[in-house]
Amino acid sequence: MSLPLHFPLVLAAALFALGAYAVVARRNGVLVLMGVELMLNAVNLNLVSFWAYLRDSLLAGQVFALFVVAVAAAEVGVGLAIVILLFRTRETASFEEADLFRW
Amino acid sequence: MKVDLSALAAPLAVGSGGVVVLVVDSLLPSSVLRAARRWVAAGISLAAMALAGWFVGRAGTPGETLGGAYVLDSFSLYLQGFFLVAGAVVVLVSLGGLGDETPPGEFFFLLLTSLTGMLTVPASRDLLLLFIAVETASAPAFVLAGLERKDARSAEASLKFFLVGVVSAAIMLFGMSWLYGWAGSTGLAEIARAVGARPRDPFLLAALFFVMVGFGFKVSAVPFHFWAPDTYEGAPVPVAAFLSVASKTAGFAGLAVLCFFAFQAAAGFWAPLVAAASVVTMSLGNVVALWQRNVVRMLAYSSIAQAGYMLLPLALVGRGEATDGQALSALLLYVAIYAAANLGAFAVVSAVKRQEGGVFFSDFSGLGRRSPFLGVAMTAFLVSLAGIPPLAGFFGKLLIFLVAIRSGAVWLAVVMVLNSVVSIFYYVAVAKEMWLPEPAGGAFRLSPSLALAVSAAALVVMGLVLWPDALLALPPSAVLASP
Amino acid sequence: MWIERWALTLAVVVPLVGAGVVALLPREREALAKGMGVVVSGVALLFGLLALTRYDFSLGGMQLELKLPWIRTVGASYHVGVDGISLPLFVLTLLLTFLCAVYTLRWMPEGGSAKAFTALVLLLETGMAGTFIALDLILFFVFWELVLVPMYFLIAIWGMENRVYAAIKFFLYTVFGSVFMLLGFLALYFRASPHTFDVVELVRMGSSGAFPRAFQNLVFLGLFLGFAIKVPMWPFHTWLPDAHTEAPTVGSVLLAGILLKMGTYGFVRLALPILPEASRDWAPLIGVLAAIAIVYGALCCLAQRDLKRLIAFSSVGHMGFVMLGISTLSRVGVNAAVYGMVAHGVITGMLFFLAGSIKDRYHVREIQEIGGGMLAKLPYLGGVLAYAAIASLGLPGLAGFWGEVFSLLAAFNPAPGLPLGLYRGLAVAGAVGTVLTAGYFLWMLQRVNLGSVPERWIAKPMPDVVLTEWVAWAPLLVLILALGVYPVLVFGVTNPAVTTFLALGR
Amino acid sequence: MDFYRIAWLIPILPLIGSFLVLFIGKRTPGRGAPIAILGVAASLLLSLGVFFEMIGGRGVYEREWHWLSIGPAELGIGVRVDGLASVMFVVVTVVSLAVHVYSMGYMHGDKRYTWYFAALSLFTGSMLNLVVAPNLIQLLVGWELVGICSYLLIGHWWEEKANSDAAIKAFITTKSGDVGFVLGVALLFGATHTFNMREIQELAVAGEIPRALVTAGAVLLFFGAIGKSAQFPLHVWLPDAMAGPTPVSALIHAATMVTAGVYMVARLFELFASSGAALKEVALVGAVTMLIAALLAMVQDDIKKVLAYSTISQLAYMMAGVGLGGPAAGVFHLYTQGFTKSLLFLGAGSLIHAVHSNNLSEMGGLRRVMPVTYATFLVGTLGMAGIPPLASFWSKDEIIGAAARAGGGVGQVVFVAAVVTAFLTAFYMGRALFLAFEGEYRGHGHPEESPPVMTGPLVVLAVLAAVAGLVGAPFVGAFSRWLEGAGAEAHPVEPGVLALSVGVAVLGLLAAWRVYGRGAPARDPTLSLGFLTRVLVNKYYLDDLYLKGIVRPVQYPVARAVYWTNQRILDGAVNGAAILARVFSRFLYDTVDQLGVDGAVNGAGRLVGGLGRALRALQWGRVQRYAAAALAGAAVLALLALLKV
Amino acid sequence: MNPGEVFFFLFGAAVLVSAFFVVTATNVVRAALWLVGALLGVAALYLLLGAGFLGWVQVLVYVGAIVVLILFGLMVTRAPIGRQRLETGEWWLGAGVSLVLLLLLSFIAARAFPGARISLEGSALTGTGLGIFNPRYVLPFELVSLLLLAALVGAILLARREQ
Repeated sequence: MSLPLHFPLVLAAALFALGAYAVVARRNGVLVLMGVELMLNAVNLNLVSFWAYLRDSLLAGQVFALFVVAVAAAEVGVGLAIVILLFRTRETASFEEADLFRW
Repeated sequence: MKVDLSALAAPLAVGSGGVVVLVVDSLLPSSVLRAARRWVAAGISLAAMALAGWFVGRAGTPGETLGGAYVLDSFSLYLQGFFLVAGAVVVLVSLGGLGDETPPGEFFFLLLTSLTGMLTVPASRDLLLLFIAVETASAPAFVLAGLERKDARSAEASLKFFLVGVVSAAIMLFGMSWLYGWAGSTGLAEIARAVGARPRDPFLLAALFFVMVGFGFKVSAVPFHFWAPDTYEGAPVPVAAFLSVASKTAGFAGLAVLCFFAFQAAAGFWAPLVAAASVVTMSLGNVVALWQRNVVRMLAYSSIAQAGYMLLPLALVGRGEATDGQALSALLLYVAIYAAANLGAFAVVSAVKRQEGGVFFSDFSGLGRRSPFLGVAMTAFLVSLAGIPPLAGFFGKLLIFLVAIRSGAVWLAVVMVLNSVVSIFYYVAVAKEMWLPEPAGGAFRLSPSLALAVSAAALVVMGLVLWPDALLALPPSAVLASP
Repeated sequence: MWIERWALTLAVVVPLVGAGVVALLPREREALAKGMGVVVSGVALLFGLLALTRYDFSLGGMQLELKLPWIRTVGASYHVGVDGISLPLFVLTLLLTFLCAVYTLRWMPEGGSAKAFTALVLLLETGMAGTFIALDLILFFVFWELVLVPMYFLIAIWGMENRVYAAIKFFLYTVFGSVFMLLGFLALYFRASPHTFDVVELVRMGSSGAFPRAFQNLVFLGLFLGFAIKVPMWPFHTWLPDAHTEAPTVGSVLLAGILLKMGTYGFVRLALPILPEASRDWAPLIGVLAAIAIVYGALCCLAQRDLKRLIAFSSVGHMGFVMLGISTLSRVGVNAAVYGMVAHGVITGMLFFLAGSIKDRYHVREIQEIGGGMLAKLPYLGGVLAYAAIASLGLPGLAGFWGEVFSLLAAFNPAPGLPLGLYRGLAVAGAVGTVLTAGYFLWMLQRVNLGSVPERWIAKPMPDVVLTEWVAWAPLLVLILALGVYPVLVFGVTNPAVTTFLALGR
Repeated sequence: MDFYRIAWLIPILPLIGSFLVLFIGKRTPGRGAPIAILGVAASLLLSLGVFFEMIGGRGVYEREWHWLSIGPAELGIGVRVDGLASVMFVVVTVVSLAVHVYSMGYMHGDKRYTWYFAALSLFTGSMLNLVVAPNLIQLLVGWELVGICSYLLIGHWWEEKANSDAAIKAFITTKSGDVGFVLGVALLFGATHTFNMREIQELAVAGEIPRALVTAGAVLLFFGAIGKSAQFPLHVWLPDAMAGPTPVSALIHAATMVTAGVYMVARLFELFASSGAALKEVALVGAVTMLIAALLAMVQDDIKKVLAYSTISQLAYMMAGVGLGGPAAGVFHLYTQGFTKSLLFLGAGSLIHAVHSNNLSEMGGLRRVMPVTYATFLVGTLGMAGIPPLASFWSKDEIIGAAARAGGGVGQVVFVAAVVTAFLTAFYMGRALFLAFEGEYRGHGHPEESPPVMTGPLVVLAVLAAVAGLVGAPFVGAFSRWLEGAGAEAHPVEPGVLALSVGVAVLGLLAAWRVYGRGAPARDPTLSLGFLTRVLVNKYYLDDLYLKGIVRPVQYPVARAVYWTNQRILDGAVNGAAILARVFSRFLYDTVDQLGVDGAVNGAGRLVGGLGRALRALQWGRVQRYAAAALAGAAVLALLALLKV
Repeated sequence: MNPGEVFFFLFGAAVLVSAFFVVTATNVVRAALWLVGALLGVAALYLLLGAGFLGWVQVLVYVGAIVVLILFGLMVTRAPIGRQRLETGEWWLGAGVSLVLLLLLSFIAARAFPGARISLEGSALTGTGLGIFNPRYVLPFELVSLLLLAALVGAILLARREQ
């Protein structure tokens, strides 16, 4: 049982692109964060696929992915806090309205 | 495999120091005044840094641990020393420049955490460690930028920093994942070998470029710079100082490790891009800085332009072993000289903000006459940033010119020279504002810690001409030890 | 002996330290600043004179040299020394600054604190004096640029109505030039083998043909832009009238007296000996620009209504004579040029002092408003003005004559290989310039000094030349006469050096 | 006593006197005048000593001390004493002493009495330096110094703008001539590498210098002489220079400074001679100048102007004399004129002092009131007219004779001009004499004879003007021996020429007597010549030409235009570049930095607060665009990677 | 087409579809639920690829913690629930960029490892948990714990109300 290496890689690329779209195109801060999560998942999918392909003794791909999950958790935490802070000061969670700096 | 804790002592000391600050601060009874808490937290922070400094000072080179993932060579020790000094100055600036509503325990904890990440960056020789170090340096900084809680713009500053940061991090991670797959390892030494074996592959190149994007964000290179002006402007001034100096340097430390070490074999592919980024970054920063009326924002664009200058040596990689070494030296020296001037400038801005409540040109009106000390120092910082002799900035630029010309990239040197001329306009504009109009307010009250920070920076900026070797001779030309 | 090694350095460092000390004076002790300025610049002058006593006037080469490692990374060293070309300018710098310090004892310009003013003047002194003794390109550049910032502030803070514009123009213009100069320096550094910034080494290489001609020409372009703007040569002179006019008296004196010479000195010290072939190629162009400057400057002077501006424009013409002398690449010409620099420093310095003192009394700058009769109202001031103006128009027996006449002589007989016909034409233009020069100075004297005192001034009490002014001016007045009567004072020093140096340049 | 050896003191003493007067004069008895007089007197004694030694047959003495080395140029300072110099010493010091003494009276009570004497002595010293100079540079120094002294003294009463105008005009005009002089020096130096005049002439005579260069050098130097000696077309300054005090006119603008040009040509005679063309030019310029100046003298009302034009005319005589007859002829006239013309000027000064006016129309009938002045003035007038045996007769005759002998085209032109001028000279001098002293007094007040301090010098000069010419009379012939060496032969008396010259002189005087003998006629015939008078009164419109054609245009439109160019074009280019740079950076900022942004909205939006809301949709600063930019950057990088850059 | 590929297409399609709805859903809560689906699909892929430990971490941490956090955030910021405009003005920019990225990255990835295949034999719980105790990961571990603490403190600091 085997799988061509590039299958998951292309899937990851697609996931990454979808996440990127969400980051740019979604108004609501929380939805933007979801996009970021998708991008990070794409990364993890890459890492795991390569690990499965390489089977390196250090399990580097898996460990890396694990750390990415941890960091992603931290970032979501901070990100949500910022969204809440923004909401508190501006009464909106829309990133589009965060535009105090103009020049 | 044994872990050599003494090699890791510096980041561990600072990281633990941060936790201690947090704990001690929370243990203090709420009756203790904010000012006193601030002094306590800053004191512990400085002590932790001093301890780390002591470790850095006695570390032998080259040392390595974690299976070659963490290397102490003169490059990493120089930068660790740099981060500790810069951090200490930021602590001093924060002591004098932070608003009273900022919780000191949390603030200094976050600062030290970020610093811990930075201390790790130059020593990292492994993608994973590099990534974690960069994130550890960044994430607390996202929070720090938002700490001016009464100001809606602070939240926005934080948001912009955060979002561009995570997107860049995602791009970088994507690149790292590919790189791992390509080289079969996250170790930079293995990656260097893999790059050398087959540099001409789109997959590899895309991976390299993506990894560099993450650092391009940290150094605020175009087109990853957009966050910088908004964030600097909205963040508390000491945080802006921290970002513009320490965070940027961390980015350059990472880039240097990658460019001079891991990706060196493919320099023929990425160096032109770095050159282009360098030119565009410095030009854009300078031109846009011309139009700023807010000193912090002006300094932000200025620091973008300065990043362009600092990218230049990286664009010279791969033109010969000798010039590689000189390029790295030039970069490291420029970073230090730039840091002195920029930290000093932000310290002055911080003092002005405390006194005037704003940082527009009008707030600097007549500063030179109200406080000759701040006026002279700020003038020196700006003139140094402009690169006019005899101040330190000139020597930094000179070194970059020299190595650029030596590497045959005369056009880059010329572009940089022209940019330096353009930059004079806006630096002088601030100087003009400080000295020419009649002062609008009374004398300045200056906190001792700010005075100390300004004095230290001024000493470096003004004194370097007398003994340039003190700094210029410090990093040997071949600093990156190959594992 | 330590004096031989350190006198020059001390003369440069003392003002620097002095500037620091003055700047750190507490606010309540600010009154001390002016006095300290006099003392510090006096001490620097003493060291300069001490160097003079140890100088062997019969030799042409570098003397009183000191070479210490400075920036090892790039091989730049702290290398200073003087020869007959730099010595007169060096001493003149120290003297003129000292006199300026004395002058400010009474006439401190308004606009800022005396403390800052004094500190800036001392800082300026370090830059100016250092430029003349630096024998390392980087060191030279550092001193060269050190002058900028203090002068910028002197103009921008203590200047007249339009000071900010003038200061910025001065600053940017000069920076623009010096950037190209720096590029030239770097090119030299890289072309030299082994790489070096040392002027003496580079001169040796340059004179032995180490640099190919095309390269020389390119580098010359860089140096030319830097120096020509500083001189300033036509058509790069437009910063000068504004800067001079708007600067406070002392600023104008130092600007005209010393700063401009940095440019011409650069040509003589660096461009000519290091780039001999390029000098030959460029000389005709420089000569033409110089001749244009002479006539053009004089014509502009005729059009001036403002006394200070007139004197400022006169510098364009006079520096034209200096550049004309340099462009001949002959020993007579270069000697005349150095002489011209010193003479112009003394005379125009004096004229700017006078312009300042007149302004301080009349509070107007327009010649029309002064309206004449100053010789009757203030006989001594008028007399000194006439004396300086007549010296400036090149009367023999006073300092202005020798540089001018030998410049023309050299232009008529340039170095072999230069286009003779062209140079003779330039000499004619220069000679016509002397007539125009006489014209505008005499016209100025007529309108300021002569005639009867206008109504508005008759009743107004004005002090004639006061003691401080006499003290500050006497050395200059004596020098104007002494140099005119006994030009050996300068030529005796310059000739051995020029002889050595143009021999090197061959 | 070896006077030649101490001849260097001759210029020094008056200079010392000058400085002493300047610095301590005010505090000494006599307000400085005695010091000045002492200096000049001492100089005179030395000059006489030198003179008699020269007569005693001593040859040339030249001594040059090394002074300056400038590259290949060696410059000396020293003295050259020979016949020419000795004669000049005597003329200069005698006239100067006379003027100094006379001035004590004439300038009595002047505001700047002390300063006046200082300048006078300075002038004397400078002139003597010019005379004594062995090399061109030293000569040039003296040359320029006398010029500035002339400027200072013409403008002595500078409260009047006319006086300072005249002073400037004099200086600038002579300075224009000096352009040629300086270039001539440069040219000769280039050709010979020496400044020493003897060496230069030796080289020229020996043919070491190309003939063309000799001619060019000589002609260039002669430009200087044209200016200094007020020859056509640069003569215009001299009449105006009469604005100065009369003694100054006598000393500087009659006897000494203006003769410097003649002296210079004589001094460099061999140089001029080795280029025949140059010498001819000298003679022709002389011929033209003598005639046109004499014509001008006829229409003047101001007695000093009459004398001024007369001076120009006589200087031209000297030039013609040097040009055709050699240095002796010209310098002989210089020598006799020195006494005669200064006598006349001082006499005129005496008249002016008495009637407080320069105008002949305000004089008349003064013969009875001022007998001494009249007598001495008469001597001068007759001398000028050329009545034997007065001094000027001999010298004038010598020149007319030389012209006759020279023959050729140039000789004939000069001969005719000289004879006509002789007639005119007699006429206008007679006119001046009669208008001043005959007829009825037409002025104001009651004129009186001048004090002895003024008449004394007049008498002394009158005696000299009468007898000094004998040394050059054909039957004595001493003068040419002094100047040209023992071998010089005296020219024989030519009766025809003698008769002609005396004849025209008498004729001229008689004509003057016919018209003006009984005082001023109702209609002055010289002023009734219609067009000719108009031309003469307007000085051939030369002043207008210079003023309107050169000076004013340069002073105003040209200078303004150049300055305008400076401000608008050159400076404008600089400012324009700055503006352009600003515009460009603005453009960059608006378009490039806001890349991917809907529109160019910037600080303007902030400034125009009201517009802010409307422009909100266009505001940049949105975080997601930043992220988009980063992602787009990554996309571009991926593309580049695919293309392998 | 072997079973591994079949499973891959199954899970992969699930992930893609879910992700597509995550970024296009017109209702925020629904978007969050689609996110859960996508993350679960990824976890399934991890299991397929033999990274079992990671798969379970994905389920626990992501689905359990992060999504809850996100839902919590939605509630706190009172995100309007219902149909509304959720796209920014520059959605076309995002679409363009992501489309370009998709094409480029997949093209590059597809051509990079010709013939390389992942062996899915022995897919089981392999010891990632042990791997993490490799001394090599000591410092990253320390750092990430510090990072999490900092994120915690920072989040509290930012999100709490002014006292």
